[in-house]
Amino acid sequence: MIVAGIDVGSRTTCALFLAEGKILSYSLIFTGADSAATARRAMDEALSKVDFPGDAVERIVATGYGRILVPFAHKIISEISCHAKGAHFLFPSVRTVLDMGGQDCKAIRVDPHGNPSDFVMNDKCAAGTGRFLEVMAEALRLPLEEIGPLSLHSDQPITINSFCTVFAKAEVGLLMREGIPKKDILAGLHRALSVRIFSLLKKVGIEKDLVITGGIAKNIGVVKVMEEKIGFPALIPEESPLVGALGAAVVAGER
Amino acid sequence: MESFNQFKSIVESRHDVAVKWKNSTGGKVFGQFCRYVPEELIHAGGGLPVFVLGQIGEFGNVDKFVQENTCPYMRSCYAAGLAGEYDYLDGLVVTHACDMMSKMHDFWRNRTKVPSVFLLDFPHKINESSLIYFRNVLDRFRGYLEERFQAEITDGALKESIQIYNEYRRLLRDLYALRRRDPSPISGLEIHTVVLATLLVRKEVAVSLLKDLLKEVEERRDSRPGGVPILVTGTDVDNLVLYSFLEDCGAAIVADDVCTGSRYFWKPVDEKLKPMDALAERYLNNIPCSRTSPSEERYAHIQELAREFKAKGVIMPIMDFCDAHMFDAPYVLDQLNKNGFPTLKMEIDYTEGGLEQLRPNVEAFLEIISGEE
Amino acid sequence: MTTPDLNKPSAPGTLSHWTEEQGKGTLFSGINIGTETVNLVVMNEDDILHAHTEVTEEGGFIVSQRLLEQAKRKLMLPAQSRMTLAATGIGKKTVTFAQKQSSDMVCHARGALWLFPEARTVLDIGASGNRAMSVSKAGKVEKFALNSKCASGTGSFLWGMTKVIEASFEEMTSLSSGIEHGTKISNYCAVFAESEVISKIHGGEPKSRIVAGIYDAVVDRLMEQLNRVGIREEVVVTGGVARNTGLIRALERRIGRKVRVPQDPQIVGALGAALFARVNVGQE
Amino acid sequence: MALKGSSKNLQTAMEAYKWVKAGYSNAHRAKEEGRPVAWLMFGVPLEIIYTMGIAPVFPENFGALAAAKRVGFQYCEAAEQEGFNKQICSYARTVMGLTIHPEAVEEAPSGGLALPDLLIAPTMVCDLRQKWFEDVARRLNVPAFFMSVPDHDLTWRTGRPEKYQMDLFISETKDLIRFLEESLKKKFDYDEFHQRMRWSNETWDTRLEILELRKNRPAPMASSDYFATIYPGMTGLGTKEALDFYKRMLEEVKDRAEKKISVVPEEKFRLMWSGIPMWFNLGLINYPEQFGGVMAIETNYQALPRERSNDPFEDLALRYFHKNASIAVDSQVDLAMRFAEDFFIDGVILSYTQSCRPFYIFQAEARNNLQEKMGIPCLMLESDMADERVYSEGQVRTRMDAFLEVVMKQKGIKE
Repeated sequence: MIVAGIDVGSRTTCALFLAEGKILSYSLIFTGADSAATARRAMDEALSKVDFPGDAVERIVATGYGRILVPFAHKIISEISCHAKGAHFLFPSVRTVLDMGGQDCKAIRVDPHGNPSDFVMNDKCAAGTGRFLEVMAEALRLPLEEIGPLSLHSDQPITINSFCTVFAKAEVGLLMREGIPKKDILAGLHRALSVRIFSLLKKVGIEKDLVITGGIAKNIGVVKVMEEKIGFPALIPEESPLVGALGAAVVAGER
Repeated sequence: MESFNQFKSIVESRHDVAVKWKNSTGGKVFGQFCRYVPEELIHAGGGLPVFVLGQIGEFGNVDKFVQENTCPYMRSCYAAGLAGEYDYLDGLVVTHACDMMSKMHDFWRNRTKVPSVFLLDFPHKINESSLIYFRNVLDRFRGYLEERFQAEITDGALKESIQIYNEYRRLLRDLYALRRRDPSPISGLEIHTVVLATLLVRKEVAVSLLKDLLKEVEERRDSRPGGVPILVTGTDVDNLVLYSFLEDCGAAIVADDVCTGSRYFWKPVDEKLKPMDALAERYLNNIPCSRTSPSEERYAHIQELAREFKAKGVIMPIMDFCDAHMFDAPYVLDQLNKNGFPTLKMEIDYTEGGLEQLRPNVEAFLEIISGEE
Repeated sequence: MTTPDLNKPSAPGTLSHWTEEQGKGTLFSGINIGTETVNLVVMNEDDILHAHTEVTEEGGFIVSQRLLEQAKRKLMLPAQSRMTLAATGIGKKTVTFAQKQSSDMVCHARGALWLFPEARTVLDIGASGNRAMSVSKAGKVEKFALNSKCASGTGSFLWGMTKVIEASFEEMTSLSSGIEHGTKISNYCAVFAESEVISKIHGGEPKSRIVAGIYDAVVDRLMEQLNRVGIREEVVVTGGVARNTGLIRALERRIGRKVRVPQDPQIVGALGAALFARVNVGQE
Repeated sequence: MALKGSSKNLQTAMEAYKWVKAGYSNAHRAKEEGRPVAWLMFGVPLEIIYTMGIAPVFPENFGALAAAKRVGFQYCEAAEQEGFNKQICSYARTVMGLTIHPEAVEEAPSGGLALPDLLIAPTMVCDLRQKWFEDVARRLNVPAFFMSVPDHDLTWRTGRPEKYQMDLFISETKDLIRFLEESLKKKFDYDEFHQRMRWSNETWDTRLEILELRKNRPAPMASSDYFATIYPGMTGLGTKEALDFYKRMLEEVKDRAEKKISVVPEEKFRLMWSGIPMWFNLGLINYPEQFGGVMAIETNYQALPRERSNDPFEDLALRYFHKNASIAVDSQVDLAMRFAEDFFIDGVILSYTQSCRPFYIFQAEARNNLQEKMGIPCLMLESDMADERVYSEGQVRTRMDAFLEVVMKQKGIKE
């Protein structure tokens, strides 16, 4: 049975086909103004990579903040369930999922069947989200993908206690004026961020294995600090941006 | 500065100081958050009352047990309790000084190793029936302590403790008086280091240390660095970070109206009354904090202090989520401004980064009131 | 409104007049080290001779030296010529060789008053802080109010929005013109407000109404400060954000009176510093 | 789930708004006719107020009303611009905003608050209420009376309060009467007072019966009905009208329970609401209904069984000290767990108001206990009771959906 999952996020949309526990194809495009159209486009792109027609897809499950706007979905599910399912599909041993997205950060406790049993999300303030690091990368005039590796070279991280993204940015500006090396500033920023994320994790309880998904999962700097804090290595899927859609597809395949 | 360094080291190694005292004397240590605890009773029973302090920016894993929209100072203290830093306490006396503090009774009782927690209710209104009530509360408190000490607290011992505490209060007021001199022989940060240290030792120790200090300060040649004279009034400040920050910005803290400062020792206990009545009377009528009605006396007191110590301005730290002080602030600041005291409100979140964000504001404020234009 | 146009090199007349008598005159300079931009102003007793704005991440020490050299070259001054310097801004302490330092709030008041002697209320919209000041004729800051620790409604809030809306200040202004009721932006957090705007754009909300809504949000925050000092004629707005005419119009609508904006609002802080250097030299 | 009002099931719930209207217009009429008007914080013995012929006004309720009418946040903004911190109770900010800008009264819902001749508040629930009335007293230049009451966090564990605690409450209550007699130049009518005490106790018992009926499955009424019908109980205690209202409500609930008339066609799961609702979005309470879930019970404002005394003053004291009056962390956690059990709850929504602390600080521990000891899924929902600017639709929706999925999975519900 061929099933599809589609994740309409605030920035990117991902469509993915699944059959007999195998990913057949997927697409990853930017979310446009019209969520329905974007979803349709993502589906078509994923279809263009396979040799079966659209109506061969038996069930479609939508997730992501634009999920309610996907007209052709048979069912809609929240991101939390989908991230749990997706992570469980990739790593059956997962018990805790940390999704560090651009706009929010979720910590999810997962039962042995990949169902979420508890979750917490950050609120109201962007500290502890991927956006925090994007803004800091801007302030440091560095490409986002470079900040992770660079921070690893720091041997004397600066303490940054401003959580507010805007003030932290100002703090960074001042540090640069004082001629502090960027690697040390970054190491400080990653620590500041991981403090926030760690307290989120502790609310649901950290149980082995921990899977980290979302944009920040690509930032080796943050991941290293997190692993220091939790005391064991985290699992990071190659397909990080697909996990949501993958989870949706898994749900579509159930029963 | 021989004896000053002693105060400093007490603050820095406060846990060791308490534990060492406990091991050497076999006495009992009681923690408290607030100055509404009639310590004389603990002291008379041979115990050591110490203030439970938080650690700026340290919140451990407290988020799992207390929401983030609550007093960061109480959360930091509780984090320390959860981490076992206060396991040496034989008891914790929680006053209903503010909502958050009274809630700490159940939190500490349920999740820390502190063997006993006593909730000491403190009336929100100063009047006759409140006094009678509080007098009864003190009887219960005395009973609780006697049970912990397994011994009676005699009126004689209580009288002695009251005398020691009163002498201690006198000495601190003498010390504060030195801040009126220009140039002052002691800095605001030093004074608050001293006060904080005396919250962590038996008061007879504090008394002898204070006597030495006063002598030494009198003989000081080097006058302390000057600065723009300001008064600090507002929420509880249980650490030196704020004071050193302010003086680093160019302020000279000449006086304060905070719970761990002048409010703590300002008024003596009347030694002519019966000891228990005297305690009830003193603690209920000592300089109130903002959650107590009526407030007029407090408002007047703040301006009196500002005048007496020749402050050029008033800085008001308001801890995040501190309801009573937050609500007070607009009126208090307005009154001070009307009476010729420029004011600066600082919203503090109990992190150093939070303070640094305010540096430009503080520096601007000091520059303006210094009249250097 | 008439303020010295600082983009034009100062009139040759002034300059030559000055160089003739260079023996006597001393120059006063002020440098404002912000988080992203650095501003330098050089003046003599009564004129601004040179002003420069630069976006740079350079260390405060280096950049101020470089800009001063540059200024001297431009003004055709001998390298050793005397020039007192006052530093302000978040990085003022990094300019270790500056004779004077002054907080940028006071500098903005000082600068605004020099440009507009009638100014009684000065509103500085900084990158991470707004300040409203009421100033006396003598240039003394009598009352002032600062934004709370949340950065919502500050300069960087608006800069961030220009990226999200993909429109310059000018385009934002023309977009919002004539819009009565903007879209309500409910998020305080400058960063979440951005994502709120993104999703509003996705939701098909017209940009014109969104921009108007952004202005309302900023003005709401600004009013918190303005009300606390009380608004007195005339009102001067400083800081780079003041170049956003749409915001200024929205502010004027709210307070029901016109406000004055300098030609180059971003240099007012540096100007105030230069004036501070002058004052203090005068005293010495 | 854009902001909207709730849908109700009871006739009495739909009529309840008339009570609110009447309450406010009565106060305005009193003002015109020169009868005394008092602003009250909840906890003041209303039997005394009504006996003295005072028209009561409840600022806290106005905070909720203004929010429900979707104008509250504007008053909050006004207060913030006066220097009141955003972290301050949004009820207080709403009322301060209106107090600072009396001209805004024209558009205010129900004509706003009739200006007071007196302010009365007990020093219970939170510190802020006292500071709030101190400030109002200064701005409007009217006398404020604070009832100094013992910390009830102390007494709930021991059950019956000690004598010295009773004494403080009683002496303060008598002080209040003296204060009213002097300021209104009017004798206190003890016979009427006793009559009103009888009514209020009967009202209390009637509410208890209703509470008992809510254990029925399917639930005869939902939290949307409850929150709509608390007004008479909180503001009319000691009046015949309030008593009659709850008698009618009781009949209605009884009838639905007997006929097994349910809130949703097929009741699949039952939820509990902890915390003051978001008055600007009561519709949120109905949200689970589309999935077959009912908000079956809530922990706030409940009248619970308590000890009685024939002496009215002692009786008032006992009511004040009764277990659920305590907002101690343990008593709140205890209540949440008891209710979860007694009302067959499958999931708990702990909705907390960022601008209120004492009322909510127990919720993190409630969550820990409900989940760890009873295996009941919990959702912490951060928003505000009256300041809708804090509400973020996207955030709340994501959390609600995910939470309902968790609950249904645990119950093995296939949709």
